Amino acid sequence: MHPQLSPQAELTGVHVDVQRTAVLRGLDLVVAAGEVLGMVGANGSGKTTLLKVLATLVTPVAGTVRVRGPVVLLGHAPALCPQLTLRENLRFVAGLAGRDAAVADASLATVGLAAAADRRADRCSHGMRRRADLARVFVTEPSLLLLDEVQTGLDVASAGLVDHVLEVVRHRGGASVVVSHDRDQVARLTDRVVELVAGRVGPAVIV
Amino acid sequence: MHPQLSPQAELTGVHVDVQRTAVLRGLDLVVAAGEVLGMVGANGSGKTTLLKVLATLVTPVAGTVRVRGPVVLLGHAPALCPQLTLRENLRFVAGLAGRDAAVADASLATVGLAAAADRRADRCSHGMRRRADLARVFVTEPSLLLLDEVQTGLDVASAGLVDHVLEVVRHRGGASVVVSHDRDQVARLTDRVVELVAGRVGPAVIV
Amino acid sequence: MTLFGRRLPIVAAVLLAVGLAAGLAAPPDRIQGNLQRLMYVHVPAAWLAYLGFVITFGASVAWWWRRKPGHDRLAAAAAEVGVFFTGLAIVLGSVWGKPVWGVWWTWDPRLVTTALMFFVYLGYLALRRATLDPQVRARRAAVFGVVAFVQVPIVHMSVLWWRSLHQPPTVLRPGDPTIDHSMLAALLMNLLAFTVVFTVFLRARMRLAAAHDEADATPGPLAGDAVSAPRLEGVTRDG
Amino acid sequence: MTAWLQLVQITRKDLLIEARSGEALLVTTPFGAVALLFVPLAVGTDTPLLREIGPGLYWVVVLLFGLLVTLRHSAVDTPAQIALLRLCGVHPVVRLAGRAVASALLLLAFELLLVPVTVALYDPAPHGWPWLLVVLPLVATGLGLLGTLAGALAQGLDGRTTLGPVLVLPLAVPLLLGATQAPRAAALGHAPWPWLLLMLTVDLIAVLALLLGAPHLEEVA
Amino acid sequence: MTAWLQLVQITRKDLLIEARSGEALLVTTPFGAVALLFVPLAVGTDTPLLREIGPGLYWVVVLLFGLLVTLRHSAVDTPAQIALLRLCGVHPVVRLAGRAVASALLLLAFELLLVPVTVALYDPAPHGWPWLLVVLPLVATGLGLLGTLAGALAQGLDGRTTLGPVLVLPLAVPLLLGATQAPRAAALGHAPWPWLLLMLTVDLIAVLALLLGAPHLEEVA
Ligand code: HEM
Ligand SMILES: Nc1ncnc2c1ncn2[C@@H]1O[C@H](COP(=O)(O)OP(=O)(O)OP(=O)(O)O)[C@@H](O)[C@H]1O
Ligand SMILES: Nc1ncnc2c1ncn2[C@@H]1O[C@H](COP(=O)(O)OP(=O)(O)OP(=O)(O)O)[C@@H](O)[C@H]1O
Ligand SMILES: [Mg+2]
Ligand SMILES: [Mg+2]
Repeated sequence: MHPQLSPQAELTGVHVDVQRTAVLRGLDLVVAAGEVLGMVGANGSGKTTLLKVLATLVTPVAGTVRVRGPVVLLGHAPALCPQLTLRENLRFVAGLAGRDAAVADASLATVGLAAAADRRADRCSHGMRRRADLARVFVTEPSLLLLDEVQTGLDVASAGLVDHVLEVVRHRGGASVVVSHDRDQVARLTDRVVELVAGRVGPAVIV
Repeated sequence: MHPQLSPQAELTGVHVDVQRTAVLRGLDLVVAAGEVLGMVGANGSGKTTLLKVLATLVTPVAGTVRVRGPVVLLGHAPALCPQLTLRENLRFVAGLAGRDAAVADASLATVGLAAAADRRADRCSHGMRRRADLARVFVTEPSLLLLDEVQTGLDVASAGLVDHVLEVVRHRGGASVVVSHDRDQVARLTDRVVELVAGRVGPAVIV
Repeated sequence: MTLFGRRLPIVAAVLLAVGLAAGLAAPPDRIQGNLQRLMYVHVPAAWLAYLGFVITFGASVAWWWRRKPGHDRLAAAAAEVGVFFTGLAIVLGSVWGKPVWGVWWTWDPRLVTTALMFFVYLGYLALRRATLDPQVRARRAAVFGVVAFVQVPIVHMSVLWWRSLHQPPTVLRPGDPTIDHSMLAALLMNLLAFTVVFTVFLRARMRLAAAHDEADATPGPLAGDAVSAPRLEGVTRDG
Repeated sequence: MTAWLQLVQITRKDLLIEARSGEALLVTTPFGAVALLFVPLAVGTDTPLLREIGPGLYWVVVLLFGLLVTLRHSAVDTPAQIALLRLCGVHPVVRLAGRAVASALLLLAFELLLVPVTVALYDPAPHGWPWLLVVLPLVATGLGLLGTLAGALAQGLDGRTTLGPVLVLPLAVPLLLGATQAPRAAALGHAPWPWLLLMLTVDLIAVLALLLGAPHLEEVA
Repeated sequence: MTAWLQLVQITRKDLLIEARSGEALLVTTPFGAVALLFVPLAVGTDTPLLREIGPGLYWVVVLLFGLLVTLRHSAVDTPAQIALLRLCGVHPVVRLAGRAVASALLLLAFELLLVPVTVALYDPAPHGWPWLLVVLPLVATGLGLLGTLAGALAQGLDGRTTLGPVLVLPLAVPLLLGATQAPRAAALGHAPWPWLLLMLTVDLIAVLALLLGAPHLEEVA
């Protein structure tokens, strides 16, 4: 099969338990290459858990998971080391990915934090931490990007950042999954929106 | 002066430093009794810090602060004890406020978490924790309510919760301050919107 | 099927009675006299503790290899029974030590290493108890079940590595056992009886664990179903 | 009146968390027991020597691990939780006092659990043991208070100095001296009052430090 | 090759955090020093007795507080950070090995800082001290590895800081025995090789456990 045509991620009959509680039940999902998929669902319906399954961080108790990486997951809580500065945090990520320190600095400039790069992460405001987390996308260049309500906390000036990030991934042929409770925004950002209901993916949603 | 007419909170010439960094500079603000004040501002402009000043959690280096309580602050991070269940968390708050355990249970039912009341807070989803935090408003009955981007994480069904909470406070003659980056929503929820620029409150914003 | 099974407990009881009778019938020790009869319970208890931990080790390795939940259950049950028999060996040893050595406890390497082995496997059980998720629990327990096993040869060899007070190997050693043959027969009889008791305990624990797992496997309610729409009432909402 | 009820609430919450995590008793106690088991392995297994140093080692273990009990993870409030308490009208003194009471209770349980371990392992001379009934609570109270103070210092001064907890340790020295000397004095037929008085003084100083210091340590920023 | 670079990155990050928070060296070291100071206060200041038990107590303190160094707060990754490492293609073995190297280095510093304290307080007999040059790194390595393993085993559990030590402390006993007996044997004119071999064996077993166990311990849920 041509690589462009094989799906970026494919879940079949996935059952997931978290700490012995049933969260996902017989979930099927295909994320096509190059697509931006929106995902909505009630609180506690398992959206975050589903993203973790897509990132192969959680192993289902049943079902199959096939994902083509590299994957970047931006979760509810930014993955920053509080004692390190923003620059140190991103240089660490760059180092792990085998990339240059300059890439890390450039990514901070892209998200508008060049002047705050030497501030410790625990001395940054909520939105600044969110932005620094988003900067990881420019450092690791994922082909599957998973965003868990990352547009929250971004101010008006940086709201376009999410569009930009999605564009960057799409430009390189990668796919993205965007979880959000803001249905209008999801509809605007994505090609297709699905809803998570009763532990499985429901029919496509028309907003 | 008639109590209804004296402002709920009044800040004059407030200068605030956080860890020796200047955050607020000569800020003046009056929150009138019964009013719902919206507040917007760029990331890192000091909105969260300002709410802490209003809650008298942060002492300014200069300027005067006058606030009539009781105050409830719902911040970026819910104030839940992770090892305790949601019910235990709210009963603890009720106990401190000298109120009945039944009030705590009722508040959880109001936010739609009656069935999840015996789940530990660290086993709840992001939005569930947000809701449980909001339930505190029904337990402590504040006359000044400070909301720091609390509508983020709430699903479509519970989006009305913030309106409701503001209504409850207003109904008892209290005032509220709502911080958010979603200008449309702020405009809808509040009587008046101000913007925080350069460490002080700018002119009223028309959205 | 009952927890203990029907026939095996009866067999165990009969064997225990025969074993004790054999222990009482065997000749008294030349030096220790009748006190020495404690050997017939102390030694099998210690050996079965070893057996328990050997099974835990083997089942943990098997779990790494095959990932069958049954292996995890076996490892857990064997560790529990092993801890029980370790405790028994320590208590019986102390009871024996008081008249023979004059103290309940001494700083003999075998005693200390046995106590540490007890702690290690208590830690194993604590780790299992603290972990809720069955998959995570099985993984971590399997890793620790293998690591912890280092302690068993240390206990066994301790008497050889450090010359000490405690009896050196008299039976479990290369060559002819340095023990009177009628004593040996009584010891073996008791060993058999204790082994059957061990099996009864192990099987009961396994069945209990399997029943628990089955109860967990029955589909519970979805976690998400606990969340409902807010009930916004009580305040008049007149925009 | 309200303050008392709040104090009870806070203590109860701390004990509930402990019951759920078992951090102090289920886990620190075996750690302490293993520490007692380790010393003879390291210093040699000469029985008279051990009998002599047994009670002293017991107190050293109680002091050091006791401080760990009071500084346990679950006894650290997040800024959000401190803010909640303050806005619920809980005075900083009440917050820290509630914590100190919970810690003291846990410490007393910790001490009692380690007594049989020490007796079994070291077989110390049993003279003067009834005085333990007074000494144990005095040490538990003092350590509970000092540990709470240390934790508050570490949190309040975060980023500025990490030496907060270490500054409190020297205050525990008189407790250690009193605890070891009081039963010894009683065994020798002397009155142990001066030692008990010393410990009581430390406890009172700790109470005073909490009362005066707490309002200054509260910092939420 | 990439794995080595990643390991270096992780170790460097851990040491950077330590340099910033000073948790291991600025806080735990004084705690250990105070522990050494407490013992003479508790067991009496009989000089020959102290001289005898000095080296043993040094090693007990190194072991107990050393485990706390390896389990320091700042060495706990949040689930988000573990996820980040995993998605950056860092193998669990590399992650834990990086941490173990950082811990071993910190432990070596910790040991070295406590040596002068012990000498000053206990004035131990100086025989066989050159062997310390071998013994100190062996203990630091073993403890660093065992502590890392403990941290991984107890990751995310309620009582993690205290459950960890209980799991691995008994396994560290051969290290304690080797550390105390090797210089003693050398002082008596025996060859200390068997003891060094014992410690080396523990270190190798710990390495093996980490290599084999790490892939099974990774869990982010
Ligand atoms: C608390 C005290 C004691 C403990 C923890 C203890 C522990 C053990 C253990 C673990 C074994 C199994 C050794 C092996 O085969 O590897 C054992 C065996 C044995 N113990 Fe004890 N023991 C204690 C007291 C005593 C006393 C007081 C005596 C008799 C004076 C005694 C006599 C024996 C004998 C004869 C064996 C069988 C040795 C062999 O044939 O290998 N033990 N004990
Ligand atoms: N550690 C845990 N232990 C037990 N249950 C958990 C745990 N984490 C999550 N859950 C449960 O799993 C369900 C799904 O959680 P998840 O975080 O995936 O929801 P979500 O769809 O992301 O919700 P939200 O919109 O609130 O973020 C919830 O009902 C939650 O209670
Ligand atoms: N603990 C701290 N130490 C030093 N500086 C801090 C600390 N906390 C916040 N700051 C700084 O204070 C400024 C204001 O932060 P604040 O959290 O009030 O911003 P905000 O307006 O709420 O931003 P956001 O929209 O991102 O939530 C930021 O520039 C931040 O870097
Ligand atoms: Mg979520
Ligand atoms: Mg903010």
